[in-house]
Amino acid sequence: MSFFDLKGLLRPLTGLSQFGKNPHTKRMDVLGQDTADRYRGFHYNDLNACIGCGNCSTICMNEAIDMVELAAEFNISQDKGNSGLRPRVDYGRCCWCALCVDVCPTGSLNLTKEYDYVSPDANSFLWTPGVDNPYGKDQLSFTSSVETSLMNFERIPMRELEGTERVKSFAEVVLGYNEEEARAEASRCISCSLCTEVCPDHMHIPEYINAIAKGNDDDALRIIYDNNPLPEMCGKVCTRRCEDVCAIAVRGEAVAIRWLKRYATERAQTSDLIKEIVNPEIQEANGYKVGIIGAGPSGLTAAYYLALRGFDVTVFEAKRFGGGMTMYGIPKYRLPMDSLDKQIGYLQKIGVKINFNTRVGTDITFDEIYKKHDAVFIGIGFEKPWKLGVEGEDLENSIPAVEYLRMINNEEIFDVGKKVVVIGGGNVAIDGARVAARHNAEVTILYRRRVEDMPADWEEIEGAEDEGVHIHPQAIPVRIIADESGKKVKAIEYIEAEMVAEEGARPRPVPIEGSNKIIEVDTIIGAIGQEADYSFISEEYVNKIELNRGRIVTNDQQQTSDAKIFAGGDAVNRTADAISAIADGFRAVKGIEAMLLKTKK
Amino acid sequence: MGTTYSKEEILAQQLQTAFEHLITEVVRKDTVFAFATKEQVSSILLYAKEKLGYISFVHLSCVDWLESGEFELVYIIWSPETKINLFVKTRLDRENPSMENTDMIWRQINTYQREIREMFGVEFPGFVGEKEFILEDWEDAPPMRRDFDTLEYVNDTFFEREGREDKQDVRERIAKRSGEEIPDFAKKYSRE
Amino acid sequence: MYNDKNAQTIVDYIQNFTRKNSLFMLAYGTGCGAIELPATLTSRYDAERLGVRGAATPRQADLLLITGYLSTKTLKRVIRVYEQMQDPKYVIGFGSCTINGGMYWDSYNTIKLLDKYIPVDVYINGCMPRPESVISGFQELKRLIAAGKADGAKKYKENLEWYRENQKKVLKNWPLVEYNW
Amino acid sequence: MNTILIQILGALATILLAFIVGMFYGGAHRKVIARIQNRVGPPIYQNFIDVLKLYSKETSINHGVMQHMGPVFAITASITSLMFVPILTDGNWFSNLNFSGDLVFLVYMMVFGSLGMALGAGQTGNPNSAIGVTRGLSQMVGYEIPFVMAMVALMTQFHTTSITGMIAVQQQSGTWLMFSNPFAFMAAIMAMLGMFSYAPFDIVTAPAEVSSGPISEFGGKYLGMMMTSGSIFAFVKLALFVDIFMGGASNLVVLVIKTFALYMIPVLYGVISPRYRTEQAITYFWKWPLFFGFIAILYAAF
Amino acid sequence: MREKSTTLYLGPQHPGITGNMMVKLQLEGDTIVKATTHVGYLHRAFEKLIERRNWMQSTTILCRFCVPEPDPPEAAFALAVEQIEGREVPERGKYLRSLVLELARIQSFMLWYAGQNGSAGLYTVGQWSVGDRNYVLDLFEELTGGRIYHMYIWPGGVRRDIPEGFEDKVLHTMDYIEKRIDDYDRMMFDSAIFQKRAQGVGIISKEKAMEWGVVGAPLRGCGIGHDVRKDNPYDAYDKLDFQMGIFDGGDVWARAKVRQFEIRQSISMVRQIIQNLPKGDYLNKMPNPMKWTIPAGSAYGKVESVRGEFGFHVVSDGSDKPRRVHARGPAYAHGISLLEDILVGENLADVSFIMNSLGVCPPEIER
Repeated sequence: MSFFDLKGLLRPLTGLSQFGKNPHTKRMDVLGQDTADRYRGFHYNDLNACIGCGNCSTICMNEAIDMVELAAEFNISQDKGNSGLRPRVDYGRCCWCALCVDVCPTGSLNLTKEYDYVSPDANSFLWTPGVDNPYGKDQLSFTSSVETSLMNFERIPMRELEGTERVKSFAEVVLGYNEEEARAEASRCISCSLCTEVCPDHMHIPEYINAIAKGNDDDALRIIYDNNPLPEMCGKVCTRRCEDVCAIAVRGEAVAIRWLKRYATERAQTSDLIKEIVNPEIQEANGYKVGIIGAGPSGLTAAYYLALRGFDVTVFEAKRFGGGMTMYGIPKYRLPMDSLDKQIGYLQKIGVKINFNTRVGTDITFDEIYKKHDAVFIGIGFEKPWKLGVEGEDLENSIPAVEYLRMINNEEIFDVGKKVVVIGGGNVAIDGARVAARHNAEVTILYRRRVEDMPADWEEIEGAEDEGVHIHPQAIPVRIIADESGKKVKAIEYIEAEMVAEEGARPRPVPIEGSNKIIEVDTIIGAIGQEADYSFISEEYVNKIELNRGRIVTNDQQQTSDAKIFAGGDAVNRTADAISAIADGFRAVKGIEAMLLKTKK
Repeated sequence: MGTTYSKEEILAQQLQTAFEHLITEVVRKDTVFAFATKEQVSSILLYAKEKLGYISFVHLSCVDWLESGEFELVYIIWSPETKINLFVKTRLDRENPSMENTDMIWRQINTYQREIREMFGVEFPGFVGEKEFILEDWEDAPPMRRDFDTLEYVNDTFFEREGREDKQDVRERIAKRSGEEIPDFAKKYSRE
Repeated sequence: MYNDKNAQTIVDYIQNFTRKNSLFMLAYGTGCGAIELPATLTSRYDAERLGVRGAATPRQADLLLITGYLSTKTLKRVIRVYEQMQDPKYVIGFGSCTINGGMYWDSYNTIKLLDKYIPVDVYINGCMPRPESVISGFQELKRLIAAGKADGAKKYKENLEWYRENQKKVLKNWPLVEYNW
Repeated sequence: MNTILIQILGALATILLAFIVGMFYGGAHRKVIARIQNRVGPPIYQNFIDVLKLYSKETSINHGVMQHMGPVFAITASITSLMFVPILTDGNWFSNLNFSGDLVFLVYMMVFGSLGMALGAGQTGNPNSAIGVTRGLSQMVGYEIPFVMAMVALMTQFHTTSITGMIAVQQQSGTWLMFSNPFAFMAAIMAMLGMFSYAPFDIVTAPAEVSSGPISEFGGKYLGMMMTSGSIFAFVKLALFVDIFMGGASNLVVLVIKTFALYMIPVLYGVISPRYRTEQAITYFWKWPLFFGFIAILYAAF
Repeated sequence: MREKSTTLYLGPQHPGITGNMMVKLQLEGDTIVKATTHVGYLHRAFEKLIERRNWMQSTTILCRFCVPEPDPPEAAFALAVEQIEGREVPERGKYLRSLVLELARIQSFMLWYAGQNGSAGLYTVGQWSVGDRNYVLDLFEELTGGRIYHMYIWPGGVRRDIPEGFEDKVLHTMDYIEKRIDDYDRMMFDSAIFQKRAQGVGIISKEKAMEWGVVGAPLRGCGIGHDVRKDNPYDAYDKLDFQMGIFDGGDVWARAKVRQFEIRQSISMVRQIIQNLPKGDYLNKMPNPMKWTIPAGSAYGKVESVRGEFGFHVVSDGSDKPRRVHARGPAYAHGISLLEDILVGENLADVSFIMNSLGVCPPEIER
């Protein structure tokens, strides 16, 4: 430093030049109006898009988000798959990290540009997004798209046999998750539990998935067996309505709940192992006897839980094997036989007595069962196929799908020939088609509506297409043409249809005049539905049991109009799937227990 | 010798030659662990500082392994030449934990020891430093110990604003609505 | 307005006018919200045009900003500082932490509800509040002062025992000086 | 009787004028700083609001008698000094006590306020105040010496100790004293930077070091009094400098222009300067200002 | 001056203190004979809280470790977690991280300009730099959605991709800032008074620097070249061209020169990043945050913050919550024992000045 530092004196003076410049200050009236497009301000929740899964509340490390019941004036959906709760944010806790936005599976919760709130009242900082700022929709700033979301919207792909490989045999198509895949898939679940309500059986889905995610597969199996004694069957063929309402499914692929259940159950290779892992608590015998007709899902469920509760249970099954429709109606490439055997074997080990090849009405009278037991559970299912209702239906090579599947599963031989037409769009139709494809047939499915209207699972439809099944939508069969002999099917005539939108209902197919076509076939498989056969019940009882359009009427504990008779399964509910049957069985257990233990003790 | 050793492996070997029974582990690039006994630590630090060029002290932290009843002290030192972070780890008994004072090797350790003494209750005999560091008038257990429950303390000491009592649990609500009974053993897997 | 019993006299009006337009805020960064104060006071936001300026010591200050969480150790100082300030005095609570604990809601060392320990006139939303929010906090305080409603200090005097009780719950072994002004 | 009344009124008017001008200058100071700092800044009348608010604050601290007396001393000293400074030349303004306007007395009077302040601050018991007072006194010793030297130079040069005398000298010669003895002006101006206690000489109240120094414990009315006193005193200093070096002012407009121009020197220098340490400040005063003071005396003497 | 020693409590409520801490000074006249630091006024028990939060939730609390520069803690934690988990960061993610870190450095330097000059009474530079800092914060707002707390760096990458047109805005702001820091420097470094204030004050010798664990600008101001970005390069720093500012002297002046040099380096780095920004992913997405577990292990992740090496010692026990997270901020070394040591013999007027030049940041000492 020199003695006299002129530069050091003068150069700072350049700073004075700022005097003449415009101030950088923003005018008061424009202050706060130019927030960035991504600013993390107040929350906005689209109340109708929100499903109330509560994920925002879970991720919030400050416990700032409460799930609250909003007044009816906001028209919050209370449907299944929607908890009816909506988040409310405590701005005395929030730190605007926006993790709640990034984990919102539906993308309904977002942040807005608005951030300015001052108040002398400390209690006024509770903010219900969407209610307090209905205008927030136009101010969205920090949002989360499928790409930026923290949720993993893509399912871990299930390994399957190749389509060309599959048709060669009845080997199981789906290979199942390995441990790593299962953990990864399980960790996609956000444990919101919306699925449990939709599940007819209310399985503890978030709990067992969480157990898998945490690596406790044994616990997972135990949780599963808490209200489902045939989980492996469910893990393979369940209609899984749970996945439809999965929170992740709103914007992505649902968590593979079914495959995870399958993973958890497949680990127990034998029925002994199941018993070892599940190790259920069996209560002391209470001396009551329950007879169960039909070893289908509902019957077995009732039998298992009754046995656990100390009842003496006997099951009467007409066929050679247990499992009912799951045994005979589902092709083996979906549900291998030994899998069912294993599960039924476990039930028998617990103490369920099953009398196979015992057809009620033939081998034993219903009356006898009714009198011998303190309660009777009817789980007979739908075995009698519906008629197609077209000319030529009764020809030799026209066969109902259930009958066809039963024969194949029973290892009976039925030659479908080269060309097969399947009529119907349900799972049974697809099963029929795919089984036929495995017999080297060229299969066409005729369905009245569009492909997207098919009640069958999309996975099944895709699987069928992979295997070379041709799906012909909007085709209504008109008549079946016999060959020269008049005994066998030669061709089928159908008419094409167009979809006519109808108010308040799904579109209806209307035939297009003159669009009739004829294709040559070797076999026609009809799969348009089934119904129950009550012929085994003697008349005195039939009159006691109230029926409604072919179904047994029960109360919410599966009790029929005859207090001693309970019923479940396809014969009762309209959903016609295994899990509903299991749910019926489970409910009936409670009903029977309540009836017997409460009334008589 | 045909094999070439990485710098991390060389360090591990050097340490093992110098100290018998010392377990070392090359964890990843630039990171080497040495699991030392309580008595070895100061000599390892001194050796690394004087002989191996680990002249920079980086970090001293304490980890509470409540389940095994131990505290783990982790000394991290760094060398400007090899650029390796050397973790010297040692375990102390959780009952009456005490550790040799090492602040003469690096004066900086002094501050860390003050913190660990206050937050974990680990004693460093012979170490000079004011007793109170971060806390003031603290009467409870050393707060960083895992068995000190901060939420419980908060509930006892502080207030919470009212007006949020109407919150509901999604899981409970769904279960109630559908009549589902969650078995007790499964509840631990429910969402918190 | 003049028929109103609570109407301000002209003296009150002038007093409140000067009070609201001249807020000396104490330079005490009690928490992380203090980082936005420099920004609030500098060129873009320029709170000085509202009459807000810094004061170095509590004696000179009218306005105490609690910029976020308060550790119990700081709370002791804050109480003392607050009691040293001269009437009329105002307190602004910054951000979530002062309202309901904020992100430190489960921390053993921070207080959760500021208004249990000292009276708070205005709360500003945010974590941390932006300078714009801070300014609108000032504006709100000004509005309250003009209306004669920013009477935290009076409340403190009247409910001193209640405040002391709450303070003592957190501040064990801490001699709280007598509040006699 | 009548004259006494007029004199009292005149004194009040002078005080009012000094107060208003000083306050507006304070406002202008803040405004100028704000503009240089790229801000809009507070309204120019902001200081009035501040002072009114401070007077309306309740005050309930008691550190002893001297604490109350400190600000009173300060304001008394300011007003007394004001009385001795001719505001306008040619009898255009009340003359107050400036007929006997003695430069030596005034120089003493100007120190008196600070001393009173120091006594008051000393009693508050705040170590910041004590340190601030020490610093203030050190700094005062620093700038008083060159200032006194400049004054001595002028007194020797023009053989008068009266301010009115000096104004008369300037009016007679037609040259301002800043030109007739530039060295004295330099020394005095540099000392004035210290008197105003703006950066780089704001060591007394340096917030980052001693909170706000002597006034740490002064709030409310005391602070209001300090501010009032400061404003009046600033006006006194400016008017004095204008009187001595710039030939006085014949009407209020000229007075405002001249004082404002002068005022901008410490203000603008303050905006761009960091603060000196105490000993650096004293070194500063004892270097160039002292040098100029010597030259000025030599220039005056020969 | 009296020879009797005075006790002066500098803080916690004191305009000169950086943040909220206290230095108890024994003074003889204006000279300090003993200094004792008292910290803990900002203790929020972060490390305890993180034990109660899962890995994802931890990332949002981390930025509160240090208020003036919230990004280095995020980055250090992310690095540590990535080391334990072995998670790769996509190239674009690395560049964006470096971009954020450098922008954070720039804004922090500008805050330092204010602190350093404000403590010396030159408020104008502080006003300018803090005012201009808003332009950098605007960039943050645009990129991350927050002005101060960004919560942008996540283990595995960054949270969001850059918005459209962001590059131009960055370059434009950098041009502006570069122009403005020349203005600051003319007022600050060229000022004779500032030079007098800064030179020879708060000297740290080389030996002391190693002993006390000095890092960052204070260490480079002692003539020792150590910078985590050079020594253990992380993110994209091995691909960027920059120099360390190394100055001798160890005093406030040398530290100021280091920072004066490095803010320009940072601006140049930001330009390089914008020019070389690779295409592709920005985040290697983690699993569902509620079920995200990290394998057992421990790591020390460190980054170079504006005040020096910022490190996180992270211990995982394989669960979804960290076992232990221990932060080592540069101020931890500078702000306590080093400060107590070098303040002895200094003038009271320089306490705040020295604290600012060391970058003492109480929130990261106490956490």
